[in-house]
Amino acid sequence: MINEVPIILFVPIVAGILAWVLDVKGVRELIGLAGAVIPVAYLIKVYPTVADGKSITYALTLGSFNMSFTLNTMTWYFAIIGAVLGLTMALGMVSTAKSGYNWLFALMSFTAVLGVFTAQDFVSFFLFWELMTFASFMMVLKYNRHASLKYFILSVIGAYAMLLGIALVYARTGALDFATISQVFAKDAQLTGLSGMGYHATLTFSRTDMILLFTFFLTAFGVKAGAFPLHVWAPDAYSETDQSYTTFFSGVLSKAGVYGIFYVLLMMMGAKLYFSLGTFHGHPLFLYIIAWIGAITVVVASFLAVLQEDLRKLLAYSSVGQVGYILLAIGTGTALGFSGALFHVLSHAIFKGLFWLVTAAVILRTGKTRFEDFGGLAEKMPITFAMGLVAVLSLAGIPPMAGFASKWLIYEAAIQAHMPLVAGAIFLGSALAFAYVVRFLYSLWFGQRPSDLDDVKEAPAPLLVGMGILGILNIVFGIAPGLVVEYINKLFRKPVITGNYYKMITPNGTYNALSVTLVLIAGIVIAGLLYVYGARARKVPVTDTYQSGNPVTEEYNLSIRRNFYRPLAEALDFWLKYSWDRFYERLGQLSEDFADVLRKSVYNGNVQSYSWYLAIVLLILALWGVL
Amino acid sequence: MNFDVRLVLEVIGMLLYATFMGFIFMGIERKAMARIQRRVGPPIYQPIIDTLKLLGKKESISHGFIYDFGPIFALGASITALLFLPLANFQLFSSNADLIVVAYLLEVPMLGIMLGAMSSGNPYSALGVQRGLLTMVAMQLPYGLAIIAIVQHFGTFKLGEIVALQQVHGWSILVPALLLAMIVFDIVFQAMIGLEPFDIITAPAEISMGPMLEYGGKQAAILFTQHAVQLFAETAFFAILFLGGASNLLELLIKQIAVLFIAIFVASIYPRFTIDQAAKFFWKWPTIIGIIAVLLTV
Amino acid sequence: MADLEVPKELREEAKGHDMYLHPIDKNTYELFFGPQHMATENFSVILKMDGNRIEKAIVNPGFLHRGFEKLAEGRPYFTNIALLLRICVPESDVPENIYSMAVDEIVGWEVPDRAQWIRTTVLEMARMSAWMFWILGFGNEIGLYTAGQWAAAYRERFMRLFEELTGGRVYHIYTVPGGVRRDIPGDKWLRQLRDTVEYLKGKLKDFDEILFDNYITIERTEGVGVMDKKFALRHAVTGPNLRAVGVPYDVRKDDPYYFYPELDFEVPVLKEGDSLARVLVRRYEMEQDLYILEQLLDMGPPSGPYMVQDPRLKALPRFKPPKGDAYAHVESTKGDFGAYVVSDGTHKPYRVHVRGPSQSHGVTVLEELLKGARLADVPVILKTLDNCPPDIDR
Amino acid sequence: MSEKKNDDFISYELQEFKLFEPLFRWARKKSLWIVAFCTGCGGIEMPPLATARYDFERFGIMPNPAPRMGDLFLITGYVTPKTLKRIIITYELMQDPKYIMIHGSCPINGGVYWDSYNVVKQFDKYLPVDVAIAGCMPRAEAVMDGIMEIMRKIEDGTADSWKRYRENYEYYRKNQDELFGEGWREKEARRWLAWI
Amino acid sequence: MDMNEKPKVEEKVENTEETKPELPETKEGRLVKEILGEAPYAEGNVRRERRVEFKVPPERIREFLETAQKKFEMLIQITVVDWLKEGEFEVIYQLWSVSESVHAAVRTRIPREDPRLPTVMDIWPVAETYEREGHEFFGVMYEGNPRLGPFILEPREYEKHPFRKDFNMLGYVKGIYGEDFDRYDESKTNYVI
Repeated sequence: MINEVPIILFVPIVAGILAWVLDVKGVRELIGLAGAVIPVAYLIKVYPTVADGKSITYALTLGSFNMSFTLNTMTWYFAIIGAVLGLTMALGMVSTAKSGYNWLFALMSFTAVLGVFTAQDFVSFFLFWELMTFASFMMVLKYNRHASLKYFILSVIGAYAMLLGIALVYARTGALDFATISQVFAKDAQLTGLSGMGYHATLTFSRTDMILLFTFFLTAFGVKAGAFPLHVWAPDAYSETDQSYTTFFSGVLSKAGVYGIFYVLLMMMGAKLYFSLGTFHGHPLFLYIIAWIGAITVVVASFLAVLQEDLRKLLAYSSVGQVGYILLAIGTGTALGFSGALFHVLSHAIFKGLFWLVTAAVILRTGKTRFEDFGGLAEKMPITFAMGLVAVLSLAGIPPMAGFASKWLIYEAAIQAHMPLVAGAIFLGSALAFAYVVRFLYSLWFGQRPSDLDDVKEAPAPLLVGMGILGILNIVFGIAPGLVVEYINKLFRKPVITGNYYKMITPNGTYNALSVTLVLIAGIVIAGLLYVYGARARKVPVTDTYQSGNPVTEEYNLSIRRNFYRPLAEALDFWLKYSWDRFYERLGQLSEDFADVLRKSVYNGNVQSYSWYLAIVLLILALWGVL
Repeated sequence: MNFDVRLVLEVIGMLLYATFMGFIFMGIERKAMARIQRRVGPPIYQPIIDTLKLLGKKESISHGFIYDFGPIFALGASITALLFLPLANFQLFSSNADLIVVAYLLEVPMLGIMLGAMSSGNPYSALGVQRGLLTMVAMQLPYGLAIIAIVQHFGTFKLGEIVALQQVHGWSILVPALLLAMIVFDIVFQAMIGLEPFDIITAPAEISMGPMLEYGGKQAAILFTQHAVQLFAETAFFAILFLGGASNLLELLIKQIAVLFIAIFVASIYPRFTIDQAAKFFWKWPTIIGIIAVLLTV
Repeated sequence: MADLEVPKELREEAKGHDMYLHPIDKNTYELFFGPQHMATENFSVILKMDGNRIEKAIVNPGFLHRGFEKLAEGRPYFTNIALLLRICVPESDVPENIYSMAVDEIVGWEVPDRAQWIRTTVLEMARMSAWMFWILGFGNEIGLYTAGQWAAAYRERFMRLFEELTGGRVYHIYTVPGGVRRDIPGDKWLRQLRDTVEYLKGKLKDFDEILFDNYITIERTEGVGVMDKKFALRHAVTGPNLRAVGVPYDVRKDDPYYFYPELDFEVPVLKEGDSLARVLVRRYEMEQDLYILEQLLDMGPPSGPYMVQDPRLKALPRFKPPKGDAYAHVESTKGDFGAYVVSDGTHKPYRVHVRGPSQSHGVTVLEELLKGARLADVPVILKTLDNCPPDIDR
Repeated sequence: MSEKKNDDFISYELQEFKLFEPLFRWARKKSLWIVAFCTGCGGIEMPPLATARYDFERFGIMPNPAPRMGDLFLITGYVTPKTLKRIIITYELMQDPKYIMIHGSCPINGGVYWDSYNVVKQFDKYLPVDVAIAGCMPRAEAVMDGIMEIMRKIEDGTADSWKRYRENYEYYRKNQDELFGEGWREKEARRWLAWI
Repeated sequence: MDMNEKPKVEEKVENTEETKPELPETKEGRLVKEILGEAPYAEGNVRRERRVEFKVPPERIREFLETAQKKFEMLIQITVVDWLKEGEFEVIYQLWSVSESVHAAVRTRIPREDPRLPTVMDIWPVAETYEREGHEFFGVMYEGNPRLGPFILEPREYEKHPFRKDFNMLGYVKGIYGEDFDRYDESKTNYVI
């Protein structure tokens, strides 16, 4: 019964435990790296099988629960993204992780995420989901207690919501494995559809049930994905941890929420939700809600990202915003939208992963995180800068980068689905993305360099390798988006987007990445010829600059280090008065006693109490099932 | 993509034509402004002389690699945007990319200029960058809404098809909803080509040319060329979306110049906004009109 | 002097305020605004910026300092006219007049009516051309080049009239102690002046449409650089800037000179004290100035000599006024422009002290108003204060 | 800062355009961008020159705030030492070929201010000059004439102040340092640190 | 010749003192009377319509200006006159009353060596500029003004305090800019500029 699946699943956690136990510098890095490479290797090995539409299943019996894990076309896609990001995370951690603790929990969350992606029943799904939360929580806890608490509370809310949802499903169907539940929902959906035509039947799930289920699961997955207004944990948690780990945390863990929405809400109960909740202006209502949540997430998070003063916070808000794009694409409810969402899952993972690796390298080398402390690093860390530039181009959606290909699909999907205002949100979001990546570029890499950064060195080799992998992927999937699109077509078992490796053709639009690349290169060559013809450039120092004719020295501050986008903040001052973060904090203060109790008993960050909590939850679940 | 001699010739011809006409447009802009200001104004080919002079500077400075790369990238991106437009009877590469791609490509040069300006390390340039990006943020919402209205009305993203449909059913602006979209787009257009009231990016009296400040010599020549190409591409984009495209270059030229003159007239009677006022302005009326336009075309 | 070129006491003072100890404050950055800048014309403001807001502004004048007051002490009384008028370049008749008035008072000359009429007319013409120049500057700085170009073209009409009257375009060297240097060229000149006034009256409406009623002009200036009445008085704000905070102080009314007591005109007053109020006060004053010129032309130049009849004027270079001192001031477009002249009985003045309105507008007031303003407001505040750098530097 | 920079600037080898040099020379003549720095009272004659009555834009002349793009530096009137420092800094930001025209009698020999302690008497001791217009103040027509003279000199290649500045840099540098003292750039720059 | 100036002014002042009750019954006269009532240490008279003047001892100048500020809202200038022969600086605070439309010159005299005066910045903030200027050109120390130092001038000229009568301008100019100009003729009195 041992096939590739358990190896892929459990090698990371085993490696993590080994690294933790043998906490020796050098050894733990090797073990950790091995633990991250093996899943990738095995996932690549099973690609032919999966690509043929076959699936590889592995079942495990734990007490009275049967847990099964499957690698099929769908799950492999998410798993490989997770694994590649996990590999780059491991590469980054070779340089940044200082103890076995980091390796243990990082690799634990690696396993957990793979488990979530491959789980085929609610028990294993929930178990691995909680393992994932736990591991990432422990990673944050080590760095910042307040951030981890915020993350924890919202995760617990999500976990409860999911538990209630699962319980409801179990109570109605008596099954916990996805296959059975899917069948029940499909049948129920048919009946609901028929009942609309006057045919009366007993439904397994009433309309109220479906509204409850939708709310529960949306909350559960929304928390993990960081959807508005449940995103408040994300900026703190993403920034207050090992930045190499954030590569994985923001690149993949947030995708677990997306995966949940995609798998549970859409593939499992989508039809039923559609029939039960009805439509709004021709759009399925539940998708319409998701789309708007996505759109609001994009706009709010991007605006906040623009106004951040901390490098990690900026990227964290940006991650939240990019997940908003994915939700929005799912919300369009068309095959094109789903393709866009799936593609964006990939491209966001690779460009945001790259961003976080660059950040990890910068923070490792400078020890600073706020924008005002940086400047002029491009000369000191040229390769890191080049990789950062690739990430910037990709995130800003400059053709021909992976980020553009996926965004383009989302644009097309949103406009074709006749959701004009939602599409307007993407336009706004993309301009905001431009704005915040420029902030990242300007403050870190350009301008005047503070004197304490004069002896900064280039990033260490493992980090550079990790960046290299993601950078190349960004460019490859950008120039040949067909590689991804072809695979996504297999998921839908029909060609949603036609074309070849370089060309994507949707029903109403085309995008030929290769021709854009070639023309762009040609244009740059033409411009370069002009440049070469002119006089040879003489390098001048940064103080040899226009200051209305006045002489300046290095003692003057020539860079805008703080409040770069202050005019925007002023234009938005009315809206910035309201903050969900502060709202939650105030809510917390209102229920001070309650919070005290929670803090004392549950949320003290103690491993034992957390396990106790898990055990109790499982017990309740089991009892409910028995009842 | 097979090697196609005719296509290559068309591309080279179009590039030369667009650059030349772009310079002439800049000249028209200066000349018309001068006439409105009751002056004689420079000869219409003056921008070409200016660019030649800048290219002929015997000295050149650099603040680093990106400082040089920024303008080059901007010009390259402008050329790319141009070649993906269906210009009159020349389709060029336009079958390879659609409206969204072109709309994006038209913004890429901005990033190039900003890259270069940022790396010069001058605070005035940095303020220019700040203003440029915020103008873009501000104008993007109405701009997007205008484009969405177009797409929803015609049901296609392909510029070629949009032009063809307009040839059959009449210009876009004959449709009331698209007329609203055109008004929105025209306001945005003012910001796209950097004229008052949205010449906030260069604002000579405030930040002394902003991003262009540290550039001189050949880099400035490249930036001027980029502006010419960009001006041509943007006016053509306007004509394609709202004025029914064109069947030959002369028709296109007439439409482009019409678009340009509207921009010049608006520019010569309005002062400059500050950046936060511009943001508030864009998010008020143009956005409201844009939303009405898209809702009318759903 | 030590490296930092600030006196020792000040260095101590600065240390007390932690000024030297932290040369780079990472939260702010420095912008040198001027002198090589479109908006400042030979004047420099050093701005400490936070984002796009100004945290602190330091005025750095002195690019135009020539030591006029010292130079005047070395030149005879009449020669000084050719020197002092260079203090206020756009409105060079004002220094001529204040100096001449002060010397007139010391000597005790009663300036003939005709000369007084001419002086009044010249001052009003200078005001009008300075207004046109101000529109040019203001238009250029808020980006409305059209209005500025038109205004500069209208100014040329006055330049031509000045040229015919005095022989100079910018520097007229026309008003001298005791009268004026030459008579009016003839009735043709008066007719031309009347035509110009009529022409400009019609053109003011154009400016209303394009500049003063423009939505964006109002948006740019409203609520920018607000002063209140108390602040303005304590900072010796004068001229249109003071009238924009609600104080109806106009030298032409409150300390009348020349023909002004006989003329009927209003002093426009607004209460808001922001840049918009300052712009609008100037707009109303243009109208009043045209009205004054019209009245002067209706009145016609009184007959009589254009210069006092005094035997001492035969040997001009050796002309010696009696001992004494006098303060004279006139209303310029910038504000209250005054000169204090001390004579010790020799043929050179003992001390000439010129009070330029920009001395207060351009230093303390500007520094205060710039605090917390946006960078885009700097040109607007500079121009609505109508800061004239040579006033400060002299 | 200044020492190192100026060495660079002297050792830098200027580009020679062999084939297109006549074209560029024509372009230089037809497109003179003025650095927007009105240094004295002559600045008041700039607006009339730029506007309807004289309109120098007919000849491609245009004020430009960015010194890096400028070609022509108009010294419009007397120069005080404080201004001269800024003029030198701005002039060194400009890129070759660049031209200087002095305007009015004051920069030539001090003019009215011949005995003033704060006015530079001979401008061409500190920076090279192409064309000088006498008069106080020169009429707009005279300025136009001066600019035409510069155009003529560009055409026949005698407008070579930028070459002279490179060749005689030691001389100019010596005079500048004599007037302002050694290391004046740093001193001037640091002066404001106390107040900022 | 200059010698005569000071006695003349004093004479005038004495005259006013003698004719103190004879202050004209105009608004100027009433104004002067009112202020002198509050500040008896000062001497005041009316020069002509809308021109009044006061003479105040330097140690009480601040006190007097505080009193005067109630009537004279604006400080329009601080003039310093260097009376070299007497070895004194005459500092003239020129005030303007917006409500009454009267100009007042408040005169005080301080020694040329170690000239010190209290600042009036807190009464009229604009005095900061005037005092900086007076300090720069004449070397008067206004105690309490934090910004005295090179303001308009460059430090080299600032140290010389060039408006003082004993500053040899021609010699200074020759020293800095060379002597090769024939116009440097100190004996010349007939200039055509």
